[in-house]
Amino acid sequence: MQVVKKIEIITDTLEMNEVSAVLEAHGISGYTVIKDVTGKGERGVQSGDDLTDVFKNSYLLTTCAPEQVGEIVEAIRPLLKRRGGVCLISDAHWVVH
Amino acid sequence: MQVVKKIEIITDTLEMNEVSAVLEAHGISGYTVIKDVTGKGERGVQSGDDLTDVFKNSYLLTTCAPEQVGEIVEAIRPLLKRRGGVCLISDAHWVVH
Amino acid sequence: MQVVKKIEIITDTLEMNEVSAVLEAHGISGYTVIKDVTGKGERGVQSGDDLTDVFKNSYLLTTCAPEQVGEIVEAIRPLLKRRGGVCLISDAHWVVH
Amino acid sequence: MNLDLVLSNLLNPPVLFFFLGMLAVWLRSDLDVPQPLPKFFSLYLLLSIGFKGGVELHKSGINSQIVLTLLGAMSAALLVPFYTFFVLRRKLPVGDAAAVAATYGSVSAVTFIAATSFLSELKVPFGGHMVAAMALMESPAIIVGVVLFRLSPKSGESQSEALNWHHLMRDAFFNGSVLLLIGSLAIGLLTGEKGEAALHPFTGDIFKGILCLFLLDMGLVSARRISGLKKLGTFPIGFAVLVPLVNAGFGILIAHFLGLGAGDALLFCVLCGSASYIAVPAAMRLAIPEANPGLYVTMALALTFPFNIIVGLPLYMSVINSLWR
Amino acid sequence: MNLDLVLSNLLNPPVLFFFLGMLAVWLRSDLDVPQPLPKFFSLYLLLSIGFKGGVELHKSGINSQIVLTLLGAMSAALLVPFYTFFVLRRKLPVGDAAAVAATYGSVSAVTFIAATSFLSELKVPFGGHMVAAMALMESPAIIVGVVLFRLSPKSGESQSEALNWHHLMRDAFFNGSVLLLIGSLAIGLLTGEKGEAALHPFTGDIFKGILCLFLLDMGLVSARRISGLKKLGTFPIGFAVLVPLVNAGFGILIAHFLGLGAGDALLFCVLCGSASYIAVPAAMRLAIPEANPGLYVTMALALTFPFNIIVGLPLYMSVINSLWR
Amino acid sequence: MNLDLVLSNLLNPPVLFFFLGMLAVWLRSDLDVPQPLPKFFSLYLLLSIGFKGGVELHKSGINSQIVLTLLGAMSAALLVPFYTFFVLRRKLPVGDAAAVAATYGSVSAVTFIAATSFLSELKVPFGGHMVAAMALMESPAIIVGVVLFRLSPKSGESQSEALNWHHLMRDAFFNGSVLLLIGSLAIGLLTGEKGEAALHPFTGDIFKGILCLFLLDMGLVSARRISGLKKLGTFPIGFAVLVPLVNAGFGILIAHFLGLGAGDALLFCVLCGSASYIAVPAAMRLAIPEANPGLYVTMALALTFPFNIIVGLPLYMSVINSLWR
Ligand SMILES: Nc1ncnc2c1ncn2[C@@H]1O[C@H](COP(=O)(O)O)[C@@H](O)[C@H]1O
Ligand SMILES: Nc1ncnc2c1ncn2[C@@H]1O[C@H](COP(=O)(O)O)[C@@H](O)[C@H]1O
Ligand SMILES: Nc1ncnc2c1ncn2[C@@H]1O[C@H](COP(=O)(O)O)[C@@H](O)[C@H]1O
Ligand code: NA
Ligand code: NA
Ligand code: NA
Repeated sequence: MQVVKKIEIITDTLEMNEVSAVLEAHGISGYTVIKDVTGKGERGVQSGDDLTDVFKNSYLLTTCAPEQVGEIVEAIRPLLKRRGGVCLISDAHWVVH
Repeated sequence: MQVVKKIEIITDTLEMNEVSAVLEAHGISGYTVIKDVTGKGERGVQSGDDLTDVFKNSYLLTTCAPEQVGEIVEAIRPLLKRRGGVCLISDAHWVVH
Repeated sequence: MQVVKKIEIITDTLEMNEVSAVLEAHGISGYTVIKDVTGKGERGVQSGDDLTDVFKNSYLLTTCAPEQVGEIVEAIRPLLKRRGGVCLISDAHWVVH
Repeated sequence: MNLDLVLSNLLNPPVLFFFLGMLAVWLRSDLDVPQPLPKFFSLYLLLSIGFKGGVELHKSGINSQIVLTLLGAMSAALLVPFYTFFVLRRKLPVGDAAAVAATYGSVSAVTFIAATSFLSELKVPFGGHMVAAMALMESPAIIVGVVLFRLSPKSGESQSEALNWHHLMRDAFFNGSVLLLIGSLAIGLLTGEKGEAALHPFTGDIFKGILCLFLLDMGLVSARRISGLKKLGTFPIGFAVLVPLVNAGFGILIAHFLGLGAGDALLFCVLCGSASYIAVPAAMRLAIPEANPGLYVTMALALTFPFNIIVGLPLYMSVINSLWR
Repeated sequence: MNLDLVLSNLLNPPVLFFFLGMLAVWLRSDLDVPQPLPKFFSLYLLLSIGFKGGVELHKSGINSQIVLTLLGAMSAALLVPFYTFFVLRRKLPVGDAAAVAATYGSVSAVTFIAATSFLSELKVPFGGHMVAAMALMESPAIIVGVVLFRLSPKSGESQSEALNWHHLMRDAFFNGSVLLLIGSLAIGLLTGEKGEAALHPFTGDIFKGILCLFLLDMGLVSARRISGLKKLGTFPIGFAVLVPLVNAGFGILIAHFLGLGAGDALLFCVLCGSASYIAVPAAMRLAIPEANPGLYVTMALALTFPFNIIVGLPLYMSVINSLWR
Repeated sequence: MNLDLVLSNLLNPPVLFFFLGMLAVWLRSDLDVPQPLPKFFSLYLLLSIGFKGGVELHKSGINSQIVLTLLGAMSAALLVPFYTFFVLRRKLPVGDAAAVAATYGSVSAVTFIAATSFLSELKVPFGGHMVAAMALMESPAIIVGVVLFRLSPKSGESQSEALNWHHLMRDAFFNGSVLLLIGSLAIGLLTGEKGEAALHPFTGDIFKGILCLFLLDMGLVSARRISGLKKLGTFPIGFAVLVPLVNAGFGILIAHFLGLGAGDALLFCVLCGSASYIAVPAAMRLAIPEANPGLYVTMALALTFPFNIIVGLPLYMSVINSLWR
């Protein structure tokens, strides 16, 4: 098993395309997205009950090499700064197959 | 990046309102909920295929300061004791923005 | 709180039944599944927008005792090898109730 | 019982789609009706049946016999959970007994709707106020069940916990299905023929089709639950088949005593004989956490519902036919 | 205003279901219309209204007055966000002002559809080109809002960031609801009576029923947002009620000046007086990130929409009736 | 080919909505039909087409020619994957060859349904047994494909793994779409005119409308897949356009040989010429893991399906017209 950093990003569904674009620009080729999760944060409740995607969040899970994590974080931070959201980093082991 | 504790709670969808109320009572102002996840545990299979929310789970993800985690856990435990469910605690880094 | 290993598996929705069967065969009695998540990986984009489950992923979360993790990983690896997907292992604490 | 009735029930498309759903599970097919489609069908069915009932009520107006019928319905909804609780108590822990009692005291909207489509198949008329009767019968059993649970000699901790009456009342009287049913009934009552003219193609013409889709899903869901019966043991299984018969019998007697027409009588008896698996389970899960939903939902969904749909409807109808003539 | 109009609006089933939805929220009921069902209803409604408009246009053909109406509609959609921006600017930060201006410059398809069902209730005819007018009025306000935001003295950083015009144009003119509406209109125009014969049971007969389900959900959604009004303060609340009146007034004048029929006039005035909460919020969220959606969505959804549905329709109609005779 | 046919196909609303869906993707619009709505439409379409076919069969009864047609259909479903496999084998790895062969041996229900709506547009009658033919043609190709894969000289490991025949048979014969189709057919056959009277407003009147919504989504889905064609190279692309033509040609010959009417002939030829993208991909994914779904799904969805809908239908019909007169 290989040591990786696990990155979890939660932000507006409308924002996710930009997030994944940034990740791919930094060579992240694999990620998982859970669309339309609800939540609460500084910008209030995201109930996702209306017809726009304005109040819907999405959750993105990806991994990167430990040495790469700083670069990714710096690339994501401005997006979160502008539109809010959350980014969590943790340690994990990747099952090589 | 700031050190936080990551808290994951999985329990009945019907129960989630109470869980988030408890969290907010303890000053947790941000969390993410994924409604209608399925699963299996001591109380059997939660297939979520019928019309009630009785056999549906929800997944809640939140974070707190390391020193606060004990208090939160004590507040959540009775709920899980009464109705079942799971609470996982792990270490993570929060990307400050 | 009790120390556990957290296991996250992401693979084809069509594959998940086999995955959970393998887990149960190894005495894992509790897990949570999030159906129909989307993603990108070696096998390309899984957009989940068509009528088959062929391009849909599911996410499975479970836990096991630290000493059991090697056995589980070896049981899961061939499935991932054959059909792709991801398995992440990390440390967590289980709130006993 | 009369063979024609059995056939005209079994050859009713909705019932056949119910079989198809069960068959799919037995063949281990991947046929599935994913959420929230079943939710959509049930919203549609509640809205339509409520609205049509309201329009009929608007036409018929309210008379003393209708009031009597509604009172009879409410008293049945109060008595059934009461007596069943003491039957159940002898074999089941108090929480389970109370939850099952509430389940059987309340009603199954889908069984009621299947009965209306059976009646229209037989061209037997029925009154719009029976929909009001159904609406009135959904909630009381929830309250009775919880009160009985609370008053019983303490065994589980949650019995002594403070009960949130406010929540309980809301779950009983304002839960989604009750509110939509009563609201649509009121809207039908208000708009009458004019509203009917506007909505009939939606609430009337395509009704049976949506019912087919919904019963297809019900077939899937209840067949999936049948595997859970093994765990229950003989008492709950026997209860789930016999008590509906007893309650349906009571229902027929009350209906006869109240002098209802044959159509209204069937609906009344189906309301008494059916068990809830939507409003009640959700309320019980919150109010009586130690009760096992694997018990009360499985009994209602895997046994009582199919039994009423397949055997009950023609059986009750033939009894009524013989008594009423 | 004329009581008959008030009643025939309030007794229109879709409006009653809107009330039912609001009531459910006030009673804290768990009644819910889960996604993607509302999305389904809105796809259906846009497809149907667009298609029917196209068929009508196919029958009526295009004449100079229709062209004038469309030009009038577009200019209204350009002027409203322009003047409202400067009103809003005096109290709100530039981002919010621009977003709210765009919201009120654009249109609410559901309000338009409710107006058509109100007219059919009153048996007042209207032209298919009004659907084209609605389609034309959705997008311009988005562009105007963003341009005004960009030209204002810089306050937020994102004002100076390079604007992705390509994205903006796409979000404005090719967003899902605009495209489906225009596409269905074109399909109706192409297939005419033949298409109508094939689709009318779907786009026509069950239309009011689906509208009831959709307005039930709209009632839930807008009542949930009402709690958010407290945070907004008096200015936005006053704006959300008064400006629609003013814009509707403008609309009536333009309609009178263009010599539209009473039905077309009501639709024109409703287009001017309504505020968007589908196309615009999504576009603003991306183009003006510092604008607070809790402001512009809440104003449109919790106040302006119910106001137009409940008070606006009969009020505007009675004004038109008095002016037109 | 006959221009009238081309037009009456292109001006058929469902086909126009298919174009609208494709257009939305090319314009990068956010127009979307979120799951499970497409699933709902396909459940509806399979139920309706199956039920209507059953009712027709109930009326027509079963005669020797119907039996011959069904036998012809089955043999086509067995031969097509067989010969195509050896064509494909020369260019593709064994897994991909087997999966593509199965895909083209099976049928596309939506293409079949579009053909029926094209025929009703042309007022050309067709028999209910053609639905039975479709049901019979879905599964065999799956078995043939897997068997050919297993018998080929080993290249991938999963070829030597033990095959779960039990699972394979279930996926082939009891998968959701096949079961719903056959079940609805049986229900139509059982209930006949009586069932038709009850369900026609649902299965008949609104059918074309739902088909429009479904083809709108199919347009989105298949246009999204077109980008995947680049990766495939010329052979699969050529195959995806030419082989349907060849198979449709075979189909027309068999139909002519069997002496089918023009309507049945078109349906027969569409069944031969179409490729599955629902039942087969799911089965192949499990039975032949090394086959690349990006290949077989993309070929069927991004090329063969639109080709048949847009070019195929009028082309096949004009050939049939010329041969049949
Ligand atoms: N502490 C947290 N833990 C988990 N999710 C969070 C947390 N804070 C915010 N979120 C999620 O991030 C979304 C945007 O956060 P915010 O920008 O603070 O409104 C919220 O709607 C939540 O879904
Ligand atoms: N070990 C586990 N890992 C992940 N999820 C679990 C685990 N055990 C239980 N769950 C989830 O928690 C829900 C309730 O658990 P229980 O109360 O044990 O039935 C289950 O339906 C699962 O979704
Ligand atoms: N690095 C990663 N992080 C998170 N999820 C991943 C990652 N790589 C792949 N996935 C998920 O696993 C699925 C299958 O991966 P693959 O077999 O590589 O195509 C993808 O569709 C993603 O949903
Ligand atoms: Na009952
Ligand atoms: Na406006
Ligand atoms: Na074929």
